[in-house]
Amino acid sequence: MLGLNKKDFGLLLLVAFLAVAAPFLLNPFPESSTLSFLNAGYPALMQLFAIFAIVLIGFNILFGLTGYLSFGHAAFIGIGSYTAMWMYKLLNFNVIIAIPMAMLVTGLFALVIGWISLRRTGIYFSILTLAFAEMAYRLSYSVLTPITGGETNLSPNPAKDPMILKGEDGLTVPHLFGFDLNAKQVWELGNWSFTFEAGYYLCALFLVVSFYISIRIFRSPFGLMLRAIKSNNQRMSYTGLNTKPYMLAAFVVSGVYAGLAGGLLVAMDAQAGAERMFWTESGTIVIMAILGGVGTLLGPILGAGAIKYMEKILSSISEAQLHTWLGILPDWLENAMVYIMANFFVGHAWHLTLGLVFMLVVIFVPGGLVELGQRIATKLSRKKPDVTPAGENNPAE
Amino acid sequence: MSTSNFTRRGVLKTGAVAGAGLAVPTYLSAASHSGFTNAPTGSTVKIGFNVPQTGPYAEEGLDELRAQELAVEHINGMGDGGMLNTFSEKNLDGTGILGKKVEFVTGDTQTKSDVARASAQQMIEREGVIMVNGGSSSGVAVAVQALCQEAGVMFMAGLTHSNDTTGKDRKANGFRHFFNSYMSGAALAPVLEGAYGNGRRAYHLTADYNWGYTTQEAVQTSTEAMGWETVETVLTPVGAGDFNSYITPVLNSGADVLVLNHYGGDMVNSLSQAIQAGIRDRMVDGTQMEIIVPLYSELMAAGAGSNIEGVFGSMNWNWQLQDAGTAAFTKSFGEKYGRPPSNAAHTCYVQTLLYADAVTRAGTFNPCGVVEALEDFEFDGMGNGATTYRGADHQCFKDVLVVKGKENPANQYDTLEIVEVTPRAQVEYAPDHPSFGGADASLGTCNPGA
Amino acid sequence: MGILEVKGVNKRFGGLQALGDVNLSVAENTVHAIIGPNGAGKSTLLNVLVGKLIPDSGSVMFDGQSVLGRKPYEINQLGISRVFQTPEIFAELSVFENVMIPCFAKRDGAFRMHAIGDVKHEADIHDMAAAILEDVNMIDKRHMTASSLSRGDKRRLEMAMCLVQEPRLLLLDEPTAGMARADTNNTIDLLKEIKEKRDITMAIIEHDMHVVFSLAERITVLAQGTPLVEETPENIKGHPKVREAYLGEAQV
Amino acid sequence: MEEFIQQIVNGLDRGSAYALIALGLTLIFGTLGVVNFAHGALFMIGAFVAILMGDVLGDIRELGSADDFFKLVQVVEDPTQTDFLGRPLAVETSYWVVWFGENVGHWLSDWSVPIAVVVSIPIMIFIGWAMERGLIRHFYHRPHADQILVTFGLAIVLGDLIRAMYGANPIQAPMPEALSGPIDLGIYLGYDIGTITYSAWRIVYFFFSMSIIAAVFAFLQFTTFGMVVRAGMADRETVGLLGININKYFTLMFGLAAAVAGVAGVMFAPIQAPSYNLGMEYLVPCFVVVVVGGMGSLPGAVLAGFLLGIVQSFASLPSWKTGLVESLGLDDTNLLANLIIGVDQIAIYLIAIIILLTRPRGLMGRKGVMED
Repeated sequence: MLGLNKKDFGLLLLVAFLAVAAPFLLNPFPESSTLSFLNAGYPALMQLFAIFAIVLIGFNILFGLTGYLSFGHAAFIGIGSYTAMWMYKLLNFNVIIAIPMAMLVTGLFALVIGWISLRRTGIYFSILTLAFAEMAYRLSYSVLTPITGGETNLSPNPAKDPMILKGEDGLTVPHLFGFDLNAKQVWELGNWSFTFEAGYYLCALFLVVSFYISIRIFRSPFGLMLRAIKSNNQRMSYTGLNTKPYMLAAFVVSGVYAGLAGGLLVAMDAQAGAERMFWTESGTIVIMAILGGVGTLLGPILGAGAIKYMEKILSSISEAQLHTWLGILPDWLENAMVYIMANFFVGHAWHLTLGLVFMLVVIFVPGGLVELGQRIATKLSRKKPDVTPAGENNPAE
Repeated sequence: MSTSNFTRRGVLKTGAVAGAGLAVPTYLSAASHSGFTNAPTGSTVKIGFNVPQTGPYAEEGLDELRAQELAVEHINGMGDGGMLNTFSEKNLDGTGILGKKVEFVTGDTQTKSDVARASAQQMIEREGVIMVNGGSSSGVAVAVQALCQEAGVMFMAGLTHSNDTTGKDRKANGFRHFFNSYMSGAALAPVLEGAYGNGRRAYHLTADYNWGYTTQEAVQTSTEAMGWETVETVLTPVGAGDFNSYITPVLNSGADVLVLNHYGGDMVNSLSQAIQAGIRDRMVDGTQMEIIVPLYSELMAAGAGSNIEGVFGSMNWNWQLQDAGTAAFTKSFGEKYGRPPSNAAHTCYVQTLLYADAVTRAGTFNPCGVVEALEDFEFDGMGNGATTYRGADHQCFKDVLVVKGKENPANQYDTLEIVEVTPRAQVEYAPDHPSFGGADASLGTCNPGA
Repeated sequence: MGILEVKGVNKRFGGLQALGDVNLSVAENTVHAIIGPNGAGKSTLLNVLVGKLIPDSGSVMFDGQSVLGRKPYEINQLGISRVFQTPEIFAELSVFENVMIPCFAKRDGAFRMHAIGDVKHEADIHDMAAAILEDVNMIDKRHMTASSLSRGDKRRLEMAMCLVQEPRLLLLDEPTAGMARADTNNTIDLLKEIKEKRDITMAIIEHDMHVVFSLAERITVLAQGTPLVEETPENIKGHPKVREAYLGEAQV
Repeated sequence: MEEFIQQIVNGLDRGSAYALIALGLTLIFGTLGVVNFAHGALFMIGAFVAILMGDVLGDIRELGSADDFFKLVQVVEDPTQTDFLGRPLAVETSYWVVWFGENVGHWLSDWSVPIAVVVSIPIMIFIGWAMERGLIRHFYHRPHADQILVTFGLAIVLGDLIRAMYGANPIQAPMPEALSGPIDLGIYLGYDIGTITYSAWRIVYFFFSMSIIAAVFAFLQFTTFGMVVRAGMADRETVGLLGININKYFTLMFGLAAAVAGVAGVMFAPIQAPSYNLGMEYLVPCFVVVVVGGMGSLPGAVLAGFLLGIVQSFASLPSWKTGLVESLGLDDTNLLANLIIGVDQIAIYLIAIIILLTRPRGLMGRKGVMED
């Protein structure tokens, strides 16, 4: 199917299903229940899930396949965002222009940065990418303020922007051929309410296509070459293969994925800021990759989802909610628990939880959530303990 | 463990109320009935407090949060009522807003525009808030204000001091109670002239981002107008930590005043390092070299310790003011949290009450109605004397405080002393002032959403 | 005129003359061994041949083309493959994938962007890879991960990876170093078999005289960076200069 | 010329902080082969030991926030004074003053930072020991990427633990009164009085760093322990083959590196008010320093620390930048002019890129280390 084998096609279907049904799947708790707080099925968060999944899928092509750890990947998200924003300002708000241009311009930046950074390997490569990203961040925040909007972000100003392709509709919100991406449809089903947003489904579509392309790359001769570079760079050279262009291609491809994500961020919310290029954002991308499972197909999507969920949901749990949940405990215990949770683990202290979870994953399940899932699956089906891993290690014959 | 402000019973009650509120469909379906985003239909109304809870401004954000919780309590008729007792309008009677109990949700901006917008969006989409309040930086304020404008909810800005918030980036749905860079410059200049004369030579170190630029411009313009000379202006990276390499060139530059257009952690570090480098021990042509910090934050001033002694700066409000409103708020806040409120807390508290009052006067939660009620609204009793919310740019006009680091503090909160309350007339400007976007700046039209 | 012509190659490392005026000619379709005591410059010479080191002077011609200044992958593309002292294979990949990579290199050259087609649909590559694995008797192990192979099998796999490219010159860097006698003999048999089946030139750098005399048709003896003798195996045995070189070493 | 000397001093001073952190990072990397992203957090913890000692020894934050984590104070209500709510003021007096009198008490609080240096050494060695035993030990044979990630996680956790205790605001530590002002350096160089002055504490910091660096090098050069460690840095397997259990040395080595980072942090606390985020702020520049110096090279780390410190100082000097812009005939709105003026934002990254492209393994790196 679509040039995929059965297993890969199954994975693609799974991702497509998750993407389409996310508004249901992420809203398991009825609105009136005290756990409704854990629901994540609202458009803004689902968009982030999809967009960061795209970043991670791209990052995985670089880091997962070739083992080159780029510590400045967030810069490409920022470049994509600024480009898309400038397309709005200069041409019009149709994302059909903004998103491809974001990918193109980011690809060009990735070509230059990759060409320079790939002259070095290992940690020297990582530091070079980090240096480029930090420069991009710092310049955008201050010196380049006329171009980037600096601290106050780059935002549309319909009254002043040239918008030479404004057209008759003159829309000043991101749209797809006049179709408003913010259009929503709400379903009320008893105690549940599900929101379907056009913008989210645009992201979901890009996610599924991105995932499909990444499967194809994984299974292609190009993917094989990248895995071979990770395995033994020296042997590659002595086998008559020029690793540089392969690496550069991988770097540019993953940069373009990030550019796409940057463009989508601006398509969802017409605003571009320098903070999305800060080095901790690049660090978060690495964390997501590890948490999900490096070099696996599904890992990046899981990792991106898990971290974004923690960032949004864990951080907004308040003391009041904790009291409601822990209400069945004796008062003293309840208060003690709430104190500990609120000061160390949830709400404004959620970073600590993130750090701990991340450490535990690196220590105990270096293969991330995918490996965890496999281990559980193995435990559950003891009859056939030889479960083939998610499909990456099986021979390509 | 009785420190917690929640008793279990109380929470169970609000939990149940919350449940009832949430059962109401999300804003779109509601919007189709009433014509504006997140129109409240049950017995409660929800507002969102979007403040930095992590990152460098977390303490300021948490102080804002305390004040906002207090404001909600007072609107709902709990506690001692605070400034409701001194507020010149008497529409709020402790039964919530328009008979609906007020609930709130909180979000973490991390002082990043992106995160702040995402957080505000989450509040609007998922929690169905009708108004967003708070914040601790201009970048965030401008970004969230634009989002609220698009979504069709009200934005009551917290601590944001850049001219742009109500200047070139002003929006119809957004209102700012806090003062701004221009006002700081205008208020400081006469005091500085009185203290240091009019022949001074100033050297500016400016944080390299929008707020820094507008503040430097304001102080430079107003000090030059009274005869000061600007020797040099140098931009410094945000969060540089070590400013010494910027400070040492000041010593031999011939300048005799150092203006630190820094805020927060940068201010603590640059001020302390300037004093360690001997700026204030230095005599330049027989005059003592001085330091000025245009915008003070008392939370950060505490971090700088005794280094702030005698250093001039400006503030929006200070708990040491003697009026009845200030006393009521400080008492109410102090008794609940054991510390005096910061001026960031004050502005968020006042903004919440002003919003509630405007809704009551308008008789509707519809943002357009509320905007109308707030525009050119005149009030008093909120700690700043007679105040006007100007309709043309949604900026509050009121007296500005010029303060100075106290020489011999009596207690740990007694860090600043009020030197002068600069009257409002002195800090006023035209809505189309060039520093505020000129004639191009426009509020647009109010957006009720859906 | 040999397929590989080394003329007047010099290489210094600081004060050490690693190669001094090396001349070497390897005739097509022969097995040519390069022997010599430790530090004789064998490895340096090899590294010059594959482009890893650039000599200070002299020329290295392969089939009429200079290899100097070319990158290792370019030299490989000219038709020189190299087997390492410890097998250099793609440890994390399967045996079959290991041999497919040189197949791609042979078919598509040093770089070709092939990002969408599935590896599994490359029928010609599969045939090539399967054929070579048959040849080296490893077809049954094609699904195994390369790192899990025995040392001997790793050596076989590396040979297969080189042979599938049908190189005109195969450089072997101590292919039996550290092997047990049985493995060594297997390797000798494998190399003999390869030689019988194909037109191939081999240059072997080797310590083990057993291997050298089992395989080589010509032998060059290096000492202190300079070739002493180039002769047939029969004539090398008991050659006074060789003795001197080796005994001299023994006495030191 | 005065400006030049002043910025050189500035660069050496800033560089000494970089060098100290980078030295510890390299010690750990060189001996243990572990890339420790939590090293910045150790620096930060050191700085908070200074804050803690300030609290313990007296009135460091008489003006401070209400979040003092640990105070040794006697609280007496003074009815003659009032607090901000008009209640009798609770006057806090350090127990050191109560027990030993005003003079001793004041001296202790005045010199709390130097005292904290001494106190921090056992504390930091203990923390280093615990980190090595509890976590790092299990990562010796894991890939470098895993080490980076787990220590990055640890850095987040340590930072947030400090935040939970001390809040997010920066807190200034006091420097001894005697050292709090400037020193006139110019008169020693023949300049007029007041031409070149420099913060006394920073000069102390510079000499302190130099002696720590010298001590570490001497320790490695002249002790048996140091010899084994150096041998281990050069070739770990051989040392293992010699029958020396290098692992035994590792824990101590980690403790030592932690102590170096810790004292660097303690002494830095009066210069830059520490917040929980201090470690993360210094992590990136210090990693750049280590890599520019060459992974695993101690002299490289120190050299690169000073080099980048000086580069940063000169990049922040306005005179040559405005001069350059003027001589190029650019006006203020020109992008290039703005880039030149703003070069201090990116100077160390720019230099890092240039060095890494011209010297593949940094200034003094060895081949094959962290290259795959």
